[in-house]
Amino acid sequence: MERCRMVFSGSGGQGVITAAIILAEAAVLYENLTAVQTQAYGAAARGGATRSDVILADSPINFPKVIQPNVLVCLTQESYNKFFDIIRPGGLLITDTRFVKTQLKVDAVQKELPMYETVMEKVGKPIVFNICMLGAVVGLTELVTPESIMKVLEQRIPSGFIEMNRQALDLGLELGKKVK
Amino acid sequence: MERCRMVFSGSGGQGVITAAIILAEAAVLYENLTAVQTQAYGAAARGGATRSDVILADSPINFPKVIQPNVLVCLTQESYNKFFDIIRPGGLLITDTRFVKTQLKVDAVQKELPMYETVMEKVGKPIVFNICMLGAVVGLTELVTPESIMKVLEQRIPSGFIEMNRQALDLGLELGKKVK
Amino acid sequence: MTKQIKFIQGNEACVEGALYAGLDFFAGYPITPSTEIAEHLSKLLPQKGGKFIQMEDEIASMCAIIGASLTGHKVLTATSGPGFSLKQESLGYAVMAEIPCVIVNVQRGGPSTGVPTHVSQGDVMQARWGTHGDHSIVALTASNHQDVFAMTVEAFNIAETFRTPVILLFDEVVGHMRERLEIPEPGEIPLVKRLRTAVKGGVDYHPYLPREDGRLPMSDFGDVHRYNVTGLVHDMWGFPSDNPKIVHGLLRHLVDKIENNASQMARYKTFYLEDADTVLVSFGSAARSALHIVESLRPRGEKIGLLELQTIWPFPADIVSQYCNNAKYTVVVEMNMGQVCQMVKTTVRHPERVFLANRIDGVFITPTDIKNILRLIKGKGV
Amino acid sequence: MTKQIKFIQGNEACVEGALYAGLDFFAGYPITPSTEIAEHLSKLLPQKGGKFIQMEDEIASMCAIIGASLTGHKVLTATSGPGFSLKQESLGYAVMAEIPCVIVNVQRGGPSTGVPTHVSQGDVMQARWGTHGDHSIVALTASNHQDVFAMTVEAFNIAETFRTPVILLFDEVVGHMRERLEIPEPGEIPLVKRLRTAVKGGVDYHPYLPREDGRLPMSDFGDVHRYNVTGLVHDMWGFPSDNPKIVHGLLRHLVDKIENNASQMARYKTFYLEDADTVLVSFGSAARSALHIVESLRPRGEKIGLLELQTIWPFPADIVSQYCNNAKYTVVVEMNMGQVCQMVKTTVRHPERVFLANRIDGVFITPTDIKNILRLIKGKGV
Amino acid sequence: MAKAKLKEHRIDRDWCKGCGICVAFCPKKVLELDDQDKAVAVRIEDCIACRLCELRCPDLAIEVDTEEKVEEKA
Amino acid sequence: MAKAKLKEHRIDRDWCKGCGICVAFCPKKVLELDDQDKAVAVRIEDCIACRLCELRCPDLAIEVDTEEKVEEKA
Amino acid sequence: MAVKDYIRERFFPHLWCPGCGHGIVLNGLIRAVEKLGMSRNEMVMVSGIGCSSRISGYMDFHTLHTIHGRALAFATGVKLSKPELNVIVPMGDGDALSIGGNHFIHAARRNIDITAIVMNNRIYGMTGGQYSPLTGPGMMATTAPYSNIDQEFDVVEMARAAGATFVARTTAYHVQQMADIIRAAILHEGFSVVEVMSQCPTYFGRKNKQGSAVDMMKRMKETTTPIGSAAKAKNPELIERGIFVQVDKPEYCSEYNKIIERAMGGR
Amino acid sequence: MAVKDYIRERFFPHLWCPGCGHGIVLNGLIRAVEKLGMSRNEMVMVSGIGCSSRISGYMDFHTLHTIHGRALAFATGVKLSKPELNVIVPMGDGDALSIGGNHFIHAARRNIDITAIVMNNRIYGMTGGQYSPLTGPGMMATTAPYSNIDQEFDVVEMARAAGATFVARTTAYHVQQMADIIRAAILHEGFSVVEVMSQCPTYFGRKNKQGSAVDMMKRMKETTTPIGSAAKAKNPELIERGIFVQVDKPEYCSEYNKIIERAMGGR
Ligand SMILES: Cc1ncc(C[n+]2csc(CCOP(=O)(O)OP(=O)(O)O)c2C)c(N)n1
Ligand SMILES: Cc1ncc(C[n+]2csc(CCOP(=O)(O)OP(=O)(O)O)c2C)c(N)n1
Ligand code: SF4
Ligand code: SF4
Ligand code: SF4
Ligand code: SF4
Ligand code: SF4
Ligand code: SF4
Ligand SMILES: [Mg+2]
Ligand SMILES: [Mg+2]
Repeated sequence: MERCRMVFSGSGGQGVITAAIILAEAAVLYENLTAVQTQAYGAAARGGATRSDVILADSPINFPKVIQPNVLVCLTQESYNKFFDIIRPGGLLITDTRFVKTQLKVDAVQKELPMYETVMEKVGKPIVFNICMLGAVVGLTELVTPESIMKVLEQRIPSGFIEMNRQALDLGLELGKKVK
Repeated sequence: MERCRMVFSGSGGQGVITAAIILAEAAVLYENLTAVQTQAYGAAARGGATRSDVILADSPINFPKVIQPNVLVCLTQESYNKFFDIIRPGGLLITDTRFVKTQLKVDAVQKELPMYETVMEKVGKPIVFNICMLGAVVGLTELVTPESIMKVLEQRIPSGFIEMNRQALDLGLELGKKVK
Repeated sequence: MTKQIKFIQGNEACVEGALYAGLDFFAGYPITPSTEIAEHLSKLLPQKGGKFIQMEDEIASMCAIIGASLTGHKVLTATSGPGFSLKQESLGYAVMAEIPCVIVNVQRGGPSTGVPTHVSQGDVMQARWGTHGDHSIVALTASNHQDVFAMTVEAFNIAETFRTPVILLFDEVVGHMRERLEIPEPGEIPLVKRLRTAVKGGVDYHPYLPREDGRLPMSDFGDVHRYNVTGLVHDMWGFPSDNPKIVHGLLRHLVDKIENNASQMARYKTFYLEDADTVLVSFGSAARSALHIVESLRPRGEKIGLLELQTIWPFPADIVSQYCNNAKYTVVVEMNMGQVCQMVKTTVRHPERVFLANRIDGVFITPTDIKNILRLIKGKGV
Repeated sequence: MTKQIKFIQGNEACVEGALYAGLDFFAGYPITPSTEIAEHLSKLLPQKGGKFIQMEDEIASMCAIIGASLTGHKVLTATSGPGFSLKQESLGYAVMAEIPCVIVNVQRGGPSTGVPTHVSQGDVMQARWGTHGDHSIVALTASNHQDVFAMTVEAFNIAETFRTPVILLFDEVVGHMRERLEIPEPGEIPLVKRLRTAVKGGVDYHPYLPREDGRLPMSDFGDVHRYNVTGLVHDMWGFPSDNPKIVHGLLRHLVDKIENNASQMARYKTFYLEDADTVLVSFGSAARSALHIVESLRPRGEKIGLLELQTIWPFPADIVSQYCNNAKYTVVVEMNMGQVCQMVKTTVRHPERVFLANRIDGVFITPTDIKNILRLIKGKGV
Repeated sequence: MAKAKLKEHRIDRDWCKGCGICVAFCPKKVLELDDQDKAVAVRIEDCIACRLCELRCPDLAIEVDTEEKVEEKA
Repeated sequence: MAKAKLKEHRIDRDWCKGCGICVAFCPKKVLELDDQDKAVAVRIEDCIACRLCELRCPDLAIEVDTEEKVEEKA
Repeated sequence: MAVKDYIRERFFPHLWCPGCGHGIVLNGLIRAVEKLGMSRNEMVMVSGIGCSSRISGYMDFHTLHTIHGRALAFATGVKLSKPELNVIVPMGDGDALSIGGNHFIHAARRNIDITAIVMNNRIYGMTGGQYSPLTGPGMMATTAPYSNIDQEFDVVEMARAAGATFVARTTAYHVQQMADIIRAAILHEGFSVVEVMSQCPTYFGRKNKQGSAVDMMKRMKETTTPIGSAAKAKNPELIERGIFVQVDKPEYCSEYNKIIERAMGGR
Repeated sequence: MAVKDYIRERFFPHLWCPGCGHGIVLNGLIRAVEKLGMSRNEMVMVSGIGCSSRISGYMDFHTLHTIHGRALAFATGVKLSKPELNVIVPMGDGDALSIGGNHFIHAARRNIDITAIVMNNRIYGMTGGQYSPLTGPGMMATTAPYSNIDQEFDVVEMARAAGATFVARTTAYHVQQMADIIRAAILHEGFSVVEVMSQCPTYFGRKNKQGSAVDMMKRMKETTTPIGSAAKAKNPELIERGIFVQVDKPEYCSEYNKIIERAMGGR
C-alpha cells in the first residue's frame, strides 16, 4: 500500500483525536498495517484548532509527524483556515458543510460533506459526529475496512452505544462513497 | 620570623579553639603578621578531641593546615594520646599536669605545666583556663606580645571579665617564662 | 498463541515494560508529558496487587520509592523537567545508599517551565550531573515503543544488578506518540530478581560489602537482618563513617561499579554503518528522523548510517569510538544544544569531524532539517 | 585612614563582600558548612536596613530572593550540597526569567549527606548542569579571603550586568578557615548598579528585549511598568509563547549572553607561568596547596607554575588553552574525581598531557600529595 | 445609591464561550443562548439590572450598562 | 506488680556524661556526682527503686537492679 | 476604573474552558480591587503553575508567574523586600496544598501581609484531572480510577492552625460575597486566606458526573451555608461560607522593621 | 528483652551532648517498645537529619537514616509497600515542621499508620542553634540575634488540622507519661503524632539563659499541666500534656487494600 499521511483537525469537543486513534488502532490491530498517531498538546490543543496526525503504511514508519497530508480533514472554520494549505498537492481535503466555508482554492480534491447535519438528522447525537467523519474518510479512501473500525469501537465503548456508532459510521461511509 | 605551626587540642568545653583564634587574631591585627587558623568540624569536633591549627608567619601562608606542629598543646589525655606523635622533631609540647600524664617519649621539648591548678587556685574560674594556656604559649614562644592578646580580648569580651582574663594570661606567662 | 498487540502511547509502553519487569510500587506526582505513566499505573498496579500512590510532590515520590525498594519491591517514579530537578537531592540519596529504583524523565522543553508540551532532549547532562558530589549514574533511552518496553525492562535489570538508580530519559514525542507494541511472552526477556543475601539470621550481614563479582546482596526491611541505611558515607554495615579510607573506598566503589561496567551496560543499534563515511549519532525520538533520512539518502548512493544510542550514561565511549573514529563526518542529531555531541567530541579521535544537527525550538526535528544541515556541513550550501 | 582589617572566616569574608557590593536581601536555610553566612547576615543586614529571612527550606529561600530581586534589590542565598540540589528547579527559573541574584554553595563532601563537615569540590559539574534544560550559568570561586571578598563583589556585578544568577562555589576549607581580610575602601572596587529602564511610564517597556549592548534594563515591581515574569518561554514583554522562533531566540539568548562573554567573565591568577613546562591548574582551597608546592619546587629548579581559575563557568577555555597548550604536563589539582580536569582535557591541544592530582576522601589535599603525584606522572615513581 | 436603570447588555460575542451561567442564574430569565451558543438578552424589559450575570460570567463577556453608570462617567 | 526491692545501681561510668539529671530528680536524693562528674549512689539505703533515675538518664548510663528483675531473668 | 482596565485585554478570550470557575474568581477579584481603588502599580500578583495560576497573566498588575507550588515563597521575597506593595497570591488547590503545602503553612505562621486565594476545584486541572489533597475520598480522578481513598484537607482548618489571621471561604456561585471577602482580605494586615470553591467542569465535573458548570454552581448553592446558620445546625453536612478568622496579630514586615530599628539603634 | 537489647551498644556513649533531652526520648521510646513486646524485626525506624535523627543509628531496628525533612515520605514508601511493619519516625522540630512540614501534614491527612515523634527542642541543634518554626517569638538564636520575630506552630493543632488521628504532647521530664503515650501511639492504627518537648542545653538553653539541662527540665515540669487540669484554667499560659486526639478513621494501607480487592475483582 501507498503510505498515507493524514491530519484530522477541528475543535476540542469534536473528537477528532479519538477518531484518529481509532483509525490507526484499527489499522494496526486488525489489518496488520503499521500506524503512528500523534497530536498537539498544550495551549494549542485547548483553545483553537485541535490536530491529530496519523500515518498508515505497510512498512516501518520512522518520522511520526505529518508535514504534507495526503488526507486532511477540517471540521471547523478555524482549523480549515489554519491548515488548508498544508495539503499535499493532489491530496484529499474533507470538510463539513455546517462548520466550514471553503473559500480558498487548493491543489487537492475537495469534498464538502454534510456530516454533522446527517448525524443530527439521522442519529440525533452530536457525540458520534467524529465516527461519521471516520466513516466518510474510510468510504473515500478505503484505507481500512469498516469492520476493523467496528472492532475497535466494540473494545472501547459500552455496548449500549455500539449501535449508535455503527449507524454514524455507516452514514459516513455512504456520504463518502457517494462522492467518490 | 620563622614560620610557626601550632596545634591546640583538648576537649569541647576547654576553649582551645577560642584560644587559637585569639592568638592568630592578635598576630594579624596587632603585630602585622600573617596567620591562618583552622579547626576540625563535625562529629570529630563534638565528642572526643577538639583540635585547632594555627600558623603564624611574616609571609603569605598557602597551605593552611598543620601536619607537623612546632608547638603542640594538649589539654586532655585523649588529645594527648591522639596527637602527641605529630609533633615536629625538636618542637615544643605543652601539656597540663592535671589532665595529662605524659608517658610517651617524643623528640621534643616537653613542658608539663600546672595551668589548670594555677587558674583554679588564683582565679577560681575554669573558664579562663584557655587564656592561661595562651599565656604559657606566649611566655614560652614570644610569638606575639601579651599586649596584643589583651587588645583582642578587650574587643571580644564584656569589660567586666577583662580583669579575670588578664590575670589568667599573666599566670600563664609566668608559668611559661619560668620553664623557658 | 498469538502475542498481545497494543496500539498505545510510549508512556503506556513504559508502563507495560515496568509491569513485565515486575514493578510493584509506584509513587509519583503528575506532570506533563509524563502523567500518563501515573494514570495507567493507578489502574493497572492494584490489579496485580501492587501499590500506586500519588504523593504531595516529586521529592516525596522519590523518597517513597526508596522506602518501598528497601522492603524488597521493584519501584518506579516518573516525572518531567521541573520534577526531575526537584528529585535531585533524593536521587543522590539513592546513589549513595545503593537503592535499586527506576526514574522516568519524559523530557520537555526547558529550562524552567519552558515549553511544557513541546519536545526536547535537554536533560541529558542533568541526568548525569544533577545531584551534588562525585557520583555516577545510568541513563537509558529509546526511540520506539518496542524499545521503550525493552529499555524499561533493562532499567529494572540494571537497577537490581548494580544496586543503583537508573534513569529512563524519554521525550515528549516518544511518550505521547501512539504506535504498535507487541508484548513479549513471560520469560522472553530475562528478568533480574532482587539479589537477596544468603546469610542466615544471627550471622553478621554486610549490606555494603560487595561480593567478588561486585554485586551487593540485599536484605529486605522486615527480614532477619537489621542494618542501617544512610546518605552519609558509611562502612560495610551501613553505619556512618568519616574515616578517609572508607570515604575514598565508597566513592570509588559508587563510581567504578558504573563506569567500569560501561561496556556491559551499553545498549545501542546500528543501521547501515558497515560502509558509512557519514555517521549519524542519535537517540530517542530524534533517532527516528535520523533513520528516516538515512533510509532516504541510501538509495541515492550516499554512504550514510546511524548509530542509535540507547545507553546514554555511562557514556558508551567504546562504541562511539568504534563507529565514529574513521568516519569522515560524525553528525550528532539531538534536540538540545549539543549535550551528547559534546560527549562524542571528547570521545572520538577527530573531534573536528563531529558536527551537530539539532533543533531547540520545541519543534520535532525533521528529516529535511537533517538533510539541510548535512549539505551545509559538507560545504554544499543549502 | 588605615584600612579596616579583619581576622575572620571565609564565610564572613563572603558576607563582607556581599555587603560591600550592596546586598540588601538574604533568604536562606542553615546547612553546614555555609551556615555562618546566614548567621552573620542576620546580624549585619538589619544594621544597614536590609532584610534577612530564614525560610522554611532551601527552595523557598531561592524563590524568596528572586521575588526580592524583582523589587529592585541585590539578593543572596547561601547553602551547601543538599540544599544546592534542592534549589535546582528555582535556580532554573532565575536563569529563564533573567533574575540577577547570587547563590553561594560552600561545598562539602557528597553525594547525598556524604561527609558534611569535610572538604570537597565535587559540585563543579552540578553547578553547570544541575537544572533541567539547555542553559548556561556563571560560577566563580576563590582560594583566600581577599579573593572571596573580591569574587563575591564580582558575582553581584556579573549578576547585574548580565541579568543572571551567579554561583559562588566555595569550599569548606575556605569557608571555615580564618585569615586576614582587608576591607577595600568604598569605591575601590567598582560596583555595577541595577540597570533600570529609561522608558517612562505609559510608554511600552520591554523587559526582555536586549539593548544593542546586550543588556536588558529592568523595572522594579511597584514602579510604573507593569509587566509579566514567567518561567515559561516568553516574548519580549514577558508573556508566554511557544512560537518556535521565540523559543529558539530566547534559548540562544540565554546561552549566548553567557558563553559569548566567557572571556569578559574570566577571572584567574597566574603564578610562575612564564617559563613553566609543568602547569598546575587549580581553584578554591586546592589552589593553596598547589601554590605551596610550586613555591617549594621552584627554588629546586623545577619549571612549574600555577594557573588558578576563579571563573569556573563559563569555562575559561581561552585562558586554559593559552597557558596549557604548550605545557609538557598540565596537572589539575582538585578535590573531586576530575570535574575540572575533564573540562581542561576537552580544551587543550594535547589532552593526553593532562593529569589529575586529586583527593576524594574528605581530607584536604596537601602539597606532599601533589608532589608525589607529580613524581608518578613524570615516571619517577614514589 | 440610586437604583440603577438598565441601558443595555453589552455582550462580547468573541469572549462568550456559551457556558450558560448567566442564563441559568439570571433571576428574571432575561438571557438565552442563541444557536451559536452565545448569550443574548431576549427579555431585556424584564431585566432589573442586578448585574448578577455580569458578576458571574467567567469570561468577562457581559456588561450591564445602566444610566447611572453613564452619568458617573460624565 | 510486687513492689521492687533494690539490689544495686549499675552505673556505666563510660556512658555517664555527668549531666546531673538523675541526681536532681531522684526523689530520695540518693545520687550525687563525684569529682569526675560521674553519677554515684551515695545514699543507697534511701533508694525506693522508683527507677526515675534510670528512666530519665539521657545516656542509658544507669540501671536500677531489683530483686524481681533478677527473678524475672531466671 | 472600568473592569477592563484591570485586565490585559489582548489575551482575551482567555484560555480557561467554558464555564470554568476560575474565570469567576477573576471576575470577583477585579470587583474587589476596583472597589478598593488601589493603583495597579502597587499591586503585585504572584502565582504558581496550574489553570488557576494563569490568572496572573490576565491581570494588569505587576505579575510574577512562578513555578508549581512555590508562589508564596516568591511572594514572601517580594513583600518583605518592599512592604508597601499589595501582594495577592492566587493558587490552585494542588499548587497551594499539595506541592505548596509547606510554603502555605509557613506564610501563615509568619503572618506576613499577603492575600492567598485558593481557587479550589478539587482537582489538578492543568495536568488533566488527577486527584488533589482536596478531592476527598470517594471521588473519581484520572489517578483514582477505583475512587479516591485520600482524605482531604479542610483549607480553613489548616490555615487557622498554621496561624493565618484572616481565613474565609466562599464559592464561585456566591460571587458578591467572594468580592466582599477578597476585599476584606486585601485590607487585612497579616496573612489572609480565602478559599473559593471553583468548578472544573472539564475534569472534576465530568469524572464525577456532576453535569455542567451550571449544575456544579447549583450544587455550590445547595451544599453551602453561611457560618453558623440554622441550616447548618439541621444539616451538618453543609459547608460553611464566610469569614472564619479575623484577628489582629503582629505582622511579619512590621515586626522586621522593629528589628531594623533595634539593629540600627544598637550601632 | 532488656533495654540494651534494643540498642546498638557499640555506638555508646552516644554523640548527644550531656543532658540532651533526645537521650531521654531514646530512653522513653525503648521502654514503650519493650512493653509492647514487639519483635525488633518488625520495627522500622526512619529518620531525617538532625541531632534528633541520630536516634535511628542507636536503635537495633531496621533503620533508615534519610535526608533532612523527608523521613515521613520515605516512611510512607516503607509502610505502604509492607504494611505489616511498624514504622516509627522520630524527627527534630526543624526536620518535621520546617523543611519537612509538607510531608508532615500529608502523612497526617492520609492517616497512614506511622508513629511520628517530634523531638521538639525549639532549635536547630545539629547546625548550631538557628531558630526553628517552634522557637517562638522573643527567643534568641544564632540567626535571631535581635530576638526572634517568627510566630511558632502549635504541633498539636497542626497535626489535628491536617488529619492525624492520634495526637499527644509530653516532655522529657515526664518520661513515664512519654513511654505510655508512645506505646499508645504505636498501637494506634492510623497516623499518630507525639510531640515531646526536649531540651537542648547546648544551644537553646545557652542562647536563652535557661541554665542547665536540669533547669530546663524543671521548667518543663512547671510550665506544663495535664490536659484540662484545674491549673490550666487558672493559668492559661500553661502548656497541656496528654492525648489530645484519639479517633478511629480509615487507615491508608487498609483503604488501599480495598482498592486492590476492587481492582482484582474488576478483572
Ligand atoms: C514541579 C512541578 N510538578 C508538577 C507540575 C505539573 N503541574 C502543573 S499544574 C499542576 C497541578 C494543577 O492543579 P491545581 O494546582 O489544583 O490548579 P488547577 O489547574 O486545578 O487550577 C501540576 C501537577 C509542574 N508544573 N511542576
Ligand atoms: C537539605 C538540607 N538542608 C539543611 C540541612 C542542614 N541541617 C541538618 S539538621 C538541620 C536542622 C536540625 O534541627 P532539628 O530538625 O530541629 O533537629 P535537632 O538537631 O534540633 O534535633 C539542618 C538545618 C541538611 N542536612 N539538608
Ligand atoms: S456567562 Fe459569560 S461566557 Fe457564559 S454564556 Fe453568559 S456571557 Fe457567555
Ligand atoms: S442584570 Fe440581573 S436581571 Fe438583568 S440580565 Fe443580568 S442577571 Fe438578569
Ligand atoms: S542522668 Fe545519666 S548521664 Fe546524667 S549524671 Fe545521671 S547517670 Fe550520668
Ligand atoms: S530508683 Fe528512684 S530513689 Fe532510687 S536512686 Fe533512682 S530515682 Fe532515686
Ligand atoms: S481544565 Fe478545569 S480548571 Fe482548567 S480551565 Fe478547564 S475547567 Fe478550568
Ligand atoms: S546540640 Fe542540642 S540537640 Fe544537639 S545533641 Fe547537643 S544538646 Fe542535644
Ligand atoms: Mg485544582
Ligand atoms: Mg530541633
